[in-house]
Amino acid sequence: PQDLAVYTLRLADDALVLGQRLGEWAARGPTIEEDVALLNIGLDLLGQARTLLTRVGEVDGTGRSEDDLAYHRDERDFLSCQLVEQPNGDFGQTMARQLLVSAWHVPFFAALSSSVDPVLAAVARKAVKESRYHLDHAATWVVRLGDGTPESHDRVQAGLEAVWAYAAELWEADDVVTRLVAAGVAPDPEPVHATWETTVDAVLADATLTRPVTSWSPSGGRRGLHTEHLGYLLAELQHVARSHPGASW
Amino acid sequence: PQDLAVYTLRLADDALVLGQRLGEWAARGPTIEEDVALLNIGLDLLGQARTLLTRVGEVDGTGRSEDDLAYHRDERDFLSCQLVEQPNGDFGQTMARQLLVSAWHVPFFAALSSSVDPVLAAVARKAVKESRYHLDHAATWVVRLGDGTPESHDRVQAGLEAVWAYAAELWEADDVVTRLVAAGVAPDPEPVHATWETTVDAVLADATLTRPVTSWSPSGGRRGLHTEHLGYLLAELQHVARSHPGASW
Amino acid sequence: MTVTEERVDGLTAAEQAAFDAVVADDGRIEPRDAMPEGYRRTLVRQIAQHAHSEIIGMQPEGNWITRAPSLRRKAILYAKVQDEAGHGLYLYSAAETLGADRADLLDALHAGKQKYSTIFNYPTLTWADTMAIGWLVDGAAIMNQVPLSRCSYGPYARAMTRVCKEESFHQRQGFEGMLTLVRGTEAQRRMAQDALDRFWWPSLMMFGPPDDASPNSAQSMAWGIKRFSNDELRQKFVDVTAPQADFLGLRVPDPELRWNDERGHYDFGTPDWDEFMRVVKGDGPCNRQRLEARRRAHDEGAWVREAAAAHAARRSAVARAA
Amino acid sequence: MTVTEERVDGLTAAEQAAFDAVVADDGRIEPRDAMPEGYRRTLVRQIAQHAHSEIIGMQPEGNWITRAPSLRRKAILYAKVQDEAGHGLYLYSAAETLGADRADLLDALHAGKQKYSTIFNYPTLTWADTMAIGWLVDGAAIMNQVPLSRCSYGPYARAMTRVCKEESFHQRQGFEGMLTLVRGTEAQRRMAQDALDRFWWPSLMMFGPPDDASPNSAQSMAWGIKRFSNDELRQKFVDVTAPQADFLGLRVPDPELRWNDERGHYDFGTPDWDEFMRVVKGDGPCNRQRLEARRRAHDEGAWVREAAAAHAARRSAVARAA
Repeated sequence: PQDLAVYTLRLADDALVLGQRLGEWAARGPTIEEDVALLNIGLDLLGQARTLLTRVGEVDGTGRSEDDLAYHRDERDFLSCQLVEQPNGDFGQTMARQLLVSAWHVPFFAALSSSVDPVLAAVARKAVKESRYHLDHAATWVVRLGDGTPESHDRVQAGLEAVWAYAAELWEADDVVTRLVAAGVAPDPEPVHATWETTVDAVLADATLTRPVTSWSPSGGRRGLHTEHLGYLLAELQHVARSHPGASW
Repeated sequence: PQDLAVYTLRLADDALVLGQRLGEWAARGPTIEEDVALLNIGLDLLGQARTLLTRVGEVDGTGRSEDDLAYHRDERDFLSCQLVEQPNGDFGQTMARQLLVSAWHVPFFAALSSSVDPVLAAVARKAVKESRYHLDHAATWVVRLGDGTPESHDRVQAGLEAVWAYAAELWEADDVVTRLVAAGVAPDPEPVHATWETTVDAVLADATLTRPVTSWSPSGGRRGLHTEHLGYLLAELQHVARSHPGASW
Repeated sequence: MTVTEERVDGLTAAEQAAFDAVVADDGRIEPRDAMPEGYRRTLVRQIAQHAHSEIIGMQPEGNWITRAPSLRRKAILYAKVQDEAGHGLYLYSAAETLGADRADLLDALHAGKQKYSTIFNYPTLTWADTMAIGWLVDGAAIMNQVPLSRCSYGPYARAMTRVCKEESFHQRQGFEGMLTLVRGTEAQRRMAQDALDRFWWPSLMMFGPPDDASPNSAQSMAWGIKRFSNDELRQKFVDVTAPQADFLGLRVPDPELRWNDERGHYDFGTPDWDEFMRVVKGDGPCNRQRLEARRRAHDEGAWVREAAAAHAARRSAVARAA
Repeated sequence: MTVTEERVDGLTAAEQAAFDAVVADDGRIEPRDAMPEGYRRTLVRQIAQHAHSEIIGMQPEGNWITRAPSLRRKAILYAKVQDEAGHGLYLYSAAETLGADRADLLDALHAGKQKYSTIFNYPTLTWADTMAIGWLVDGAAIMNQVPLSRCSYGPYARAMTRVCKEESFHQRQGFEGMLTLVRGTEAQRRMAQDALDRFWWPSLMMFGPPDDASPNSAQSMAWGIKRFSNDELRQKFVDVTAPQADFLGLRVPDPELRWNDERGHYDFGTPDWDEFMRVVKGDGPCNRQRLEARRRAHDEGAWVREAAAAHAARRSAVARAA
C-alpha cells in the first residue's frame, strides 16, 4: 500500500502541477479558441489530480483530503516529474511540453487501464480518452508551428530544446515502479516508452523539427527533488489556503 | 496614536513593498555594478520598513513585531501606495519608478526630520541621506537612458508612462494626513510635492523625455485598495513564513 | 433591367414592412432577412460589446485561477473562465452573421474604439471577489440577458439562451461560494462583506445610465432588441439581490436601501454616475491594465496565428497539387 | 639599440630570477613586475573562475530573497548577495591588472569556455538551503581562500583578504541560521537535515579533484599561488565542519565519517567523482539554468549598457566642444 500511495501521488502531482501551469495561460492565449483549449486541458488534468489525491489519502491510511495534499505539503514532498513544473515559456514551448507529456499519457493510461488496482484502472480509462485529445491538440500545434513560418519553426524548436531532457523521468523505473509492475499495478515503462518514441518522432518529422540531442538526464522529481521553479508555483498555489488554516471554501 | 500608527504603516509598507520589488532584480541587473546598486537600495528600504513596522506595533498597542506585520497581514491591510507595487518592467521602468519615489522621499524625509514624533524624525534623518543616493542613482540612469540611444529613449519613456499616474497618491492628503500635519507629526504634502515637480521636471528635461499627460489619478492604496499585482507579491513574500506558523527563523 | 427603388436606411418600403411585421409579431429576424442599416449597426455594436465583455471578463477571474484555495473551487473557476471564452466565441459568431469580422472587432477593442462592460475595470483583490462576481455580476448579466434571448435577431437570441443557461449556473456557484465564506471563519466573513462593499455599486452600474440619460434605448426597444429599460432591470436586480444579501447576513453598502411596501419594490440610492462616466471613458481602476493585458495576449500570439495561417496555406497547396 | 635576449615563458633569465626570488621570499608580485606567461595565464584563469563563481553564486541565494521568512533574514540575504556581486567586481578588477578584460571574461563565461564552482549547479529548494550554503559553502570557500590571501600575486591576495573577511561573516550567519532551524519546529529541523544531506558532498567537491587527479596543482604551488593541496584542504574542512554538525545535532550523510585518533583527523568517504565530472562538464542539476539566467541578464541588459556608452560619448563630446 505504501508503494501504491507513492505511485499514485506521483501521477496526481504530475497532473496537479501541469494543470496549474496551464491555468497560468488563462486569458493569455494566442486565440480565443486556445483560451478555451488550454483551460480545457488544464481542467482535465485538475480532475485527474483530484481523484488521484483523494485516493492517496485513502491508500496511505492518513485520511488526508485532496486539499490537504495539494495545499499542505511542501516542495520536497511533491513527487511530480520535473518536466511538468518547467515554466510555460511561449506558446510553442507550452505545446512542446504538452506533446512530450501527452505522448506519454496516451499509451501509459491505456496500459494502466488494465491495472489490478481498480481505482487506478478507472482513472486511466477516463484519462486515456482525455489524453488522446490533449495529444491531438499538442501535435497539431507542434506541426503547425514547426511547419509554419521561419519564426515559429525556430521558436518551437527552442521550446522543444528547453524541455526535452526532462522527458526521461517519465520512463524512469525505481524500486517502487519495479515492484508495482511485478504486482500488475503499474504498466511496464519500456513498451510505453517505445510508443512515446514512435509518436514523438512522427510528430517531429511532420513538423520538420529536429529531435534534440543531449547528454543530460535530469532526475529527482520522483524523490521530491525539483528544479527551482516549483517553489514559486507552490507559493502561488498554496498562499491563500495556508493563510486560513482550517477554513473551508 | 491610531493616526500615527496608520501613517507610520503607510510609510513602512511603501518601503517594504518597493524593497521587495528591488529584491526581484537579484542577479538580473544589466551590469554587476547595478546588481550591487539595486540590492543596496532595496536593503536601505527594507531597513526603513523594519524600523517603521516595529514602531507601528508599539504605537497601535498590539505589540505586533515587524514580522507579524510583514508576513501576517493580508493584501487589504497593506497601506502602501500603488506606485511601489507596480511590476519592475525593464530596467528603464524600474528606474522611472524609482525616480518618482526617490524624488518624493528626499524632500519628504527632509521635512519629516523635524516631526514632533521622535521616532519618525530619527527614521527620516537616516532615510533622507539614503534617499539622496537613491535619487541620484535613479536620476543618473533616467538621464543616461533618456539621452542614450533611440531604443533606450523609447523604453524609458514607455516605462515612465506606465508608472506616472500612480505618483499622485504620494501627495494625497486624507483626514489622517491633515490631522497629523496640524499636529506637527507629518509634513504638509504640498511643498514636498512642489519640490517633487521641480526635481522630476529637471531630470526629464535633462533626459530629453516628455512629461506624461494623463486624465487618470488612481488612488486607494492608503485605504488598502491595490492593483492586482500586490497579491502575487505578497504570496511570494509570505508563503514560507505562513507555512510555519509560530516558527522563528 | 432593375428599377432602382427608393430605400430608407437600406431598405425598400416592402422590406421595411416585412421587417416591421416580424418585429411586431415577436418573430425572429434571420441573417439573410433584409433589415434596416441602423438595426444592423446597433446589433453589431451591442453584440461586439457583449463579446468583448466576455473576453475581458476572463481577466478578473482568471487572476485567481492559480490561487484558488481549494481544488474544487479551482476546477469551478477553470470551467467558468473557459465558459466565458466560449461565450465570446458564440457572440463573435453572432456578430459575424451580420457581416462583421471577428478580427476587426478585436482590433476595435484593442484600439479602445469599442467598449466592454465597466464592471471588469474593477480589480479582484481577494478570493471573495471572484465569488461576488459570480453572485452579483453574473446575476446582473442574466437579468440583462434573459430578455435578450427573446430579442428580435435570431442568432443573438439563440446565443443568449445558451449563455444564460451557463451563467445562471455560475451565479448559483458564486452565491454558494459566498455562503461558504459567511459560514466560515471571521476572516472569511469579513472578506465576503468587503467584496460586496466593493462590487455592489459597480454591479448596479452594469445596467447602464439612468433611463433619462439613455437616448438610444427607445429605438432599441422599438426594434425588439431591448425589452426592458435600464432602470427597470436595475430595480429587478435590487429586488432579487437584496434578500439574498440578507440571507447571507451581509450588509448592502447603501443606507437608502429599504423595502417599499407601497411600490412593492426596494427603494435604493443613486449610483455614483460620475464614477461610471470616468470608468466608461477609460479612467477606472483597471481599464489600462485590462486593455494592456488583452493587447499583450494578442500581440504575443501574433506569431502563432501567422504560423497557423502559413501552415494551412502550405498544406492546402500540397493537397491541391496532389 | 636593444639586444634581443632569449626569453623563456616571456621572461629573460634576469627577470625569471627576480620573480623566483620574490616567490621564494614569500613576497608579492605586482602588476608591473615581470612574470612568466604561464603564471599570468594560470592566474587569469583562476581569478576569472573565482569571479564567475561569485556572480553565478548570486543565483541560488538570490532565489530566496523574495521568500525569506523573516525580515531580519531577508536583510542579511540582500547584504550577502550584494557582497557576492561586490566580490565579483574586485576579482574582475584583479584579473584586469593582469591584462584581461572583464567583458571578455564574461563572454567566456557565457559561452561556457570558463567555469565557475560546481557547487552553484545545485538547486536551493528550501529556505534551509540558503543557510546551509552560508555554513558549508562559505565555510569551504574560506578554507580555500584564506591561503590565497597569502598568494604570490599581490592584487589577488589583497582581494582575498577582503573577500574572506566578508565570507567568514556570512559563514557565521549561515551557521547561526542553521542553529535557529535545528532549535525550531520539527519541520524546520527536518529542513535543516535535508539541506545538509544535499549540500554535504557537493561542498567537499568544492576543493577540486583528488590530488592524484589534479595535474596543475604542483606548478601552482611552486608559483606560490596554491599553498595547500586539494585533499589537505578537504581534510581541514571536514575536521572543522563535522564537529559543527554534531553541535547542530545533524547527521552528516557519510557512513564512513569518524574521528581517527591516530591520524588526528576525521576519516571520511569518497565523494562521487563521476557526479563531479558530470557537473564540471555541464550536466549538473542547474548548469543550464544558471548559464541561461546569466546570459539572459546580460542580453536583456545590453540596451542599458549601450545607452550608457552612447550617453557618455555624447556628454564627453559636448564637454570637449565647450
